[in-house]
Amino acid sequence: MLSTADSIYSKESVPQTRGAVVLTTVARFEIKYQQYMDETGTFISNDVPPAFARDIDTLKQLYRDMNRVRVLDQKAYALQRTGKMGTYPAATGQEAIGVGFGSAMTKEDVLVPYYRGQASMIQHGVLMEEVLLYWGGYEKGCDYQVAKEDFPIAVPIATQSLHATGVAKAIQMRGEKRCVFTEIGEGGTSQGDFYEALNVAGIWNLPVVFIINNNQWAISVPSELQTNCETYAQKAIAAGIDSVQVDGNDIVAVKEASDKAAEKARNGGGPTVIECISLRLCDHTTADDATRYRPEGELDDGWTKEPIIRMRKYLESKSAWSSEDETNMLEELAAEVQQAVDNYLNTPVDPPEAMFDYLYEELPEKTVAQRELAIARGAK
Amino acid sequence: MLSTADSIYSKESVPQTRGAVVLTTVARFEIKYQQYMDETGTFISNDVPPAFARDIDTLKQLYRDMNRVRVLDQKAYALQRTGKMGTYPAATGQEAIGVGFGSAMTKEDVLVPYYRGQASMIQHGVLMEEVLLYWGGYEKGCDYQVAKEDFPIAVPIATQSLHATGVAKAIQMRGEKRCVFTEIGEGGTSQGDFYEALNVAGIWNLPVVFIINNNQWAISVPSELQTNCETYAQKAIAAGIDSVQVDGNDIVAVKEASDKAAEKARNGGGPTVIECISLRLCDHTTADDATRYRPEGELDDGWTKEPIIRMRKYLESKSAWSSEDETNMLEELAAEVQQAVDNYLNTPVDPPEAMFDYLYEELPEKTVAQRELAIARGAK
Amino acid sequence: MAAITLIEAVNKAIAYEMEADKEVVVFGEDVGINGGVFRATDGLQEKFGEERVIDTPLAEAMIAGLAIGMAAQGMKPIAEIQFMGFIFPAADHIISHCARMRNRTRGRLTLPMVIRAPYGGGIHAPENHSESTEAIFAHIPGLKVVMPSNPSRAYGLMLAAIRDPDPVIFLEPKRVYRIEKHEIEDNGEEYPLGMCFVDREGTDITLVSWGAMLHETKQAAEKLAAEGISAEVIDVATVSPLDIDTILESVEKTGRICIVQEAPKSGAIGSEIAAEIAEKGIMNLLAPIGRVSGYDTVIPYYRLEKQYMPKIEHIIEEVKRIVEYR
Amino acid sequence: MAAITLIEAVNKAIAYEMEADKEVVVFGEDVGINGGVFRATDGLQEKFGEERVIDTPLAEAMIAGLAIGMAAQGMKPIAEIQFMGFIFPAADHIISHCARMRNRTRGRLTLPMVIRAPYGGGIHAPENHSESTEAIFAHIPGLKVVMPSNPSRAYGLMLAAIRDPDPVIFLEPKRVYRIEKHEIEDNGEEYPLGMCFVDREGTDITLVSWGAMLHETKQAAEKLAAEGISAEVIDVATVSPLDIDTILESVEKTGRICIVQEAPKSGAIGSEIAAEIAEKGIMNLLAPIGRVSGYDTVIPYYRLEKQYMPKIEHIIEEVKRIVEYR
Ligand SMILES: Cc1ncc(C[n+]2csc(CCOP(=O)(O)OP(=O)(O)O)c2C)c(N)n1
Ligand SMILES: Cc1ncc(C[n+]2csc(CCOP(=O)(O)OP(=O)(O)O)c2C)c(N)n1
Ligand SMILES: [Mg+2]
Ligand SMILES: [Mg+2]
Repeated sequence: MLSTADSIYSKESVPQTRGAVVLTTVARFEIKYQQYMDETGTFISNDVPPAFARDIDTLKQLYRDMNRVRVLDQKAYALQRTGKMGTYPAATGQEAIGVGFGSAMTKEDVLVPYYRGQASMIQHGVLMEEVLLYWGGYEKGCDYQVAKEDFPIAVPIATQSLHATGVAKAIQMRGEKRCVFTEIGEGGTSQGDFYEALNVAGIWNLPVVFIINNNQWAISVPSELQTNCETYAQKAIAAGIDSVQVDGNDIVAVKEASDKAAEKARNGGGPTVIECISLRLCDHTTADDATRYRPEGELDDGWTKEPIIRMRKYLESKSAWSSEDETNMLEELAAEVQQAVDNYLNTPVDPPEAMFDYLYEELPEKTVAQRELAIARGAK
Repeated sequence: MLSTADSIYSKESVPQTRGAVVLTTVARFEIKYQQYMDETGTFISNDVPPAFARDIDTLKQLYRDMNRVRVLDQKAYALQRTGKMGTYPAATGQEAIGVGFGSAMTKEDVLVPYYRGQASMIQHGVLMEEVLLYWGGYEKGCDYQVAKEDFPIAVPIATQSLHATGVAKAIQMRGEKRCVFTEIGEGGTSQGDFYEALNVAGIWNLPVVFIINNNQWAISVPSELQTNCETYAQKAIAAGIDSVQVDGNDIVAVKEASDKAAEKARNGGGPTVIECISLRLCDHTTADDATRYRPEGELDDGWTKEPIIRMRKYLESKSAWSSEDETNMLEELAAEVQQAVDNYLNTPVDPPEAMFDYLYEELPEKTVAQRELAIARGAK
Repeated sequence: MAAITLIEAVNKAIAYEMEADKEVVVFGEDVGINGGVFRATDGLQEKFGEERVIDTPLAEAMIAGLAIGMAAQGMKPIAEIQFMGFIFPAADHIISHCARMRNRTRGRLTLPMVIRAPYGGGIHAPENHSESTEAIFAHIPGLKVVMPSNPSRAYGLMLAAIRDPDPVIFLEPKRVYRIEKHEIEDNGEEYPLGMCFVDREGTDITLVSWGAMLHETKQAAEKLAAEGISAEVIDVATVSPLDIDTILESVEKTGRICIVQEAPKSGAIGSEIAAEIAEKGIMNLLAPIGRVSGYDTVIPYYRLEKQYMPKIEHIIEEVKRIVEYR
Repeated sequence: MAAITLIEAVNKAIAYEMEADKEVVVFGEDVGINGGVFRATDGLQEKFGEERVIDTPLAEAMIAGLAIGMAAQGMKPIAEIQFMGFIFPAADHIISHCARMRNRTRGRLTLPMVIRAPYGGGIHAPENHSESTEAIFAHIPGLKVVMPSNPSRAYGLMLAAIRDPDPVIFLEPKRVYRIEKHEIEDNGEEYPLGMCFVDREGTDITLVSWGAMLHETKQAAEKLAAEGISAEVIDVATVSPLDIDTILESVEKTGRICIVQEAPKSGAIGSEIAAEIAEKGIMNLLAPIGRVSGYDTVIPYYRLEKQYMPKIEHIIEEVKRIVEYR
């Protein structure tokens, strides 16, 4: 079991004297950092990597999955720039986080994503065209065909953390052996909702894993202005729950920590917070211009640490990946994404009455006339 | 400087191996517990107590101040039972907390109290009759004649924590050498507002002291159902700020921790959280019946640990207090409180227009007619 | 068949449905062993266990957020907010999520949940314990806002609220929690949501109210009858979505209307009712639309509370003004 | 004298008052180096320093709570909520504290603060970025809710809001942030709060609107004029407290009224205006009161947004119906 916020509570601790103040230590905590593969694509210790990381096909699959998200993001950006897409938040540089924890989830687990969550969403069965539809202005983008229980994106920041605890409570009450994953940005951890969610997850021992995508920016606000904490993982201490900080650009670390946390949660071991340190290598969204606030050099440095290239280096170092493989994969992914884009672009706009038809199970009498008015107006 | 949530952040820590997982410790914390005088009225260590505690007159004054609150609470209860008072929350058993931190405040410091805050409020200059007026249904109970800058009670739980950070920010911006104290119940710490306040206090290094009155109950909900934390003090770790846990029934510990935290705050050292462990020896309020939920024996045990008797024992052990002193003091306090009660009972009820006269600086045109209507109706 | 109060009716309806439907769970602050500060959930934990009647940590956003997550999983949470004045930390969840989940997922995820809260003044409570802010939630499409006025309706409407496939904000008139008793057969029969109740037929004027204020309104109608003024009394019961048709029909008959509400006057439910009549029924009006209302000010602390609350004589006075209007 | 947009006017007014009054501080998410996501605070941090133009952590309750604390100390905070859809976490502070501090302390502590938020749809924004929920705050006594419609008014009303001794919720019509320019002298002259502006005189009907919808309303009035219908156009500007007298006077003259609003119809500002007329001006009405409004549904994602927003032709259609009413 992954247990990183060790705490020792002992009423009988020996009093310590510090100056004139009598102080007994009653609780101790530490936050640990987890990384396997460094930015050169090398496993950093002589330690045995987790089992999945010893299977080269698994790593190849993860590599492909990360690339898929990046290709999708690029495509969505291009669509937005040509007026065919709404505001879109890319996850460039953070693909290891969503793909990593998404691949730790079973079909039965429930995902309660945040808005920059396309990596985990796709990994857990949300269709790429659904992601495009959502940001492209179609409610039906949230009517997931495969990921039937997953929540739609929560735009109001941090609210999803609480919804995740509710889903986890239902799972717990029903005695099911599954768990909930929910993601949040490091900026989002400043919201009270995040903390309230951690607290209830802790006291009720809920089967939920909180992933913090620490991409070091909340739009223009850097992490250094967000909190005085050295780590975001330590926020879990406030709720008495386990946490760990991982290299969010190392998909092996993200997946390993997530696997363990999920297993723990499914088996009644309660919640875990996993802080994944990464960097947002793109603008906040298509509506943002990060050159207004990003310090010089940050991007250059960031690109040397990002998750995709390091995995490629590793695969190449094992002679498991060639430039032909790369070309083929990118072609295949481009085709996959293009298919999703085509489906998206071919989706007809809903008729005006669609504004009303899912508001309640049954539309109130009073609103029926409005619906008809909308249809009449729309027909003009 | 009081610094109890020590943290060590070191990028170069040596990796530790735990099973197959590579983990580096990146942050360490501990929570300390502070107590000077135990329940028998004995200083528990050979350590020198804080300077103020070596002055018997100071201790006598604190003893008197605690007694004043208890007498007031009893009187308010009696008034309520005879229909002369609204719902009232006594602070029985927790007098050392409010009196302790209240006596650490200067006149210039600002108090942002919680609803069970009469001990600190009175200590900081709010008149007893103002406390009675407030709970007795008079807005003018918040128009403090002496404590001009102090906030009125915040009934919506935990909101006061954020107001305190705002006051602290103003103080900081103006470069003033004063600080803010704000109190909250242990139940209140589950609210997001509490955490948001800690977080901004931490990142902005605000001159504010957060006092947690851990009286172990939130109405009928025991602390064990409130949070999974071993200590409430550790909630400060989530915000990267200092904290300490003290015996909330030991006024020496409460005042010493508060003195240090206040001094630190006034001198630019930033915020502190002080958890004071006590026990609510009364019902939640006059509207509550704690026998519905309180486990047997708890009260008996609690009364052996409460703050007033232990200070009396200490004073008696030093031959500084006689039963005559006790009788005299109680008589004097009864007279003081009775004076406040008389002032309260003699306060005329406001005329109807008082509902309108402080809503805005200038009452909107539209509402002027309503004001007149209220006067006319009231005159009937 | 026992005569029970409004709060007992709430309790009985919840118990009935918990018995009938294993997915129904109750949670909130102090709802367990304490049975709620007003005892609305009294005895439920004993009967259904700590797993289904749950004391939460003290956080309203969390209570609402939990309910959303559980409801999305098909459970039927009944979440208590201890007083309506404490619902605001949950406003974001109620407005941005509860009201929208069905719509945004095109019916994939629905939220069969109830948020209960005692509302209103008149019980000498402390600050922030007397709010009547139903208008805030009534303005939000996707919500239903129900305010029962008596024990039978509390029982029937609560059952309907729990069974409703969409989120219902259920506001209980705490001032009349124990003011009258109704003989209620505990048979699980619901009253329909979204429909007004005509409590008294009349011909001279229509009196419209809901929740606690129905009591003053009905008493005013009685006194008016003694003076020869025949008032029709309508209990709105569901303040959103509004059953305006019943009110319009009544006004068509009486030609005059007076709305009685406890909330501050501006932008309240009464405004919407008046606006609808001004739009659709104005040709039937023989006099201006009257509103007897709380004032546009903060409800005062308890010493002045009586001065704030609309009273029977205010209704009578306003009705006479309207009836005498030429 | 430069021609500037509405958002530039907001920026200029804030800058003017920051220059004039050292107690004025600006804070919120991304208001600093980024100048706000719409650039309302562009250049202010550079000009007034990081101490007075402050990026906060990401938490709206905190932003409102901070403002309350600072204002109680006599500072004049201008707090930004990035979009009106994100104001709800701050609802408790706005409703339970902002609106009440003066009243509950009998004037001892007052809150000269402004909460700014861009509101409304029509810019193809994502979910939760297009809300028009002014009615929620307009229902709360103790608040002032201001919604400017054009650059001059944004400038003058923002100055008044900052200087006002009481809390002001200042909702900016983001759809028209850059749609027109006014020549504005940056002289610190304010416009009064709590007063309607009559934008066009007319005799056949009164059109009442506020914020972004004024633009459609004015264009409708122009087109109607071409067809021989003379519409008086009133910009409410301060939706609470409402200057109903100006509207009543106009209706006295025209005998007909149509209210144009973007918010969902039920329980919106339009309802209150209609109710007031139905109470105090009904004898002057020659026709039912018309409301052209957003529908009682969640504002849709952007593909259907146009179908949701009231349009010029809807106003014209409704006006004709009212004018032709016999
Ligand atoms: C309640 C709320 N406030 C503000 C916003 C506007 N907003 C959208 S993203 C964002 C920054 C989020 O930063 P972070 O949580 O670090 O996530 P990231 O964007 O870096 O993935 C803000 C302020 C929002 N969506 N919801
Ligand atoms: C936002 C809000 N929710 C609920 C309440 C009702 N309430 C009043 S006191 C209380 C319990 C508070 O417990 P705690 O914070 O431990 O303080 P204590 O009463 O023990 O001093 C509750 C739930 C409230 N006042 N405000
Ligand atoms: Mg971020
Ligand atoms: Mg407590």
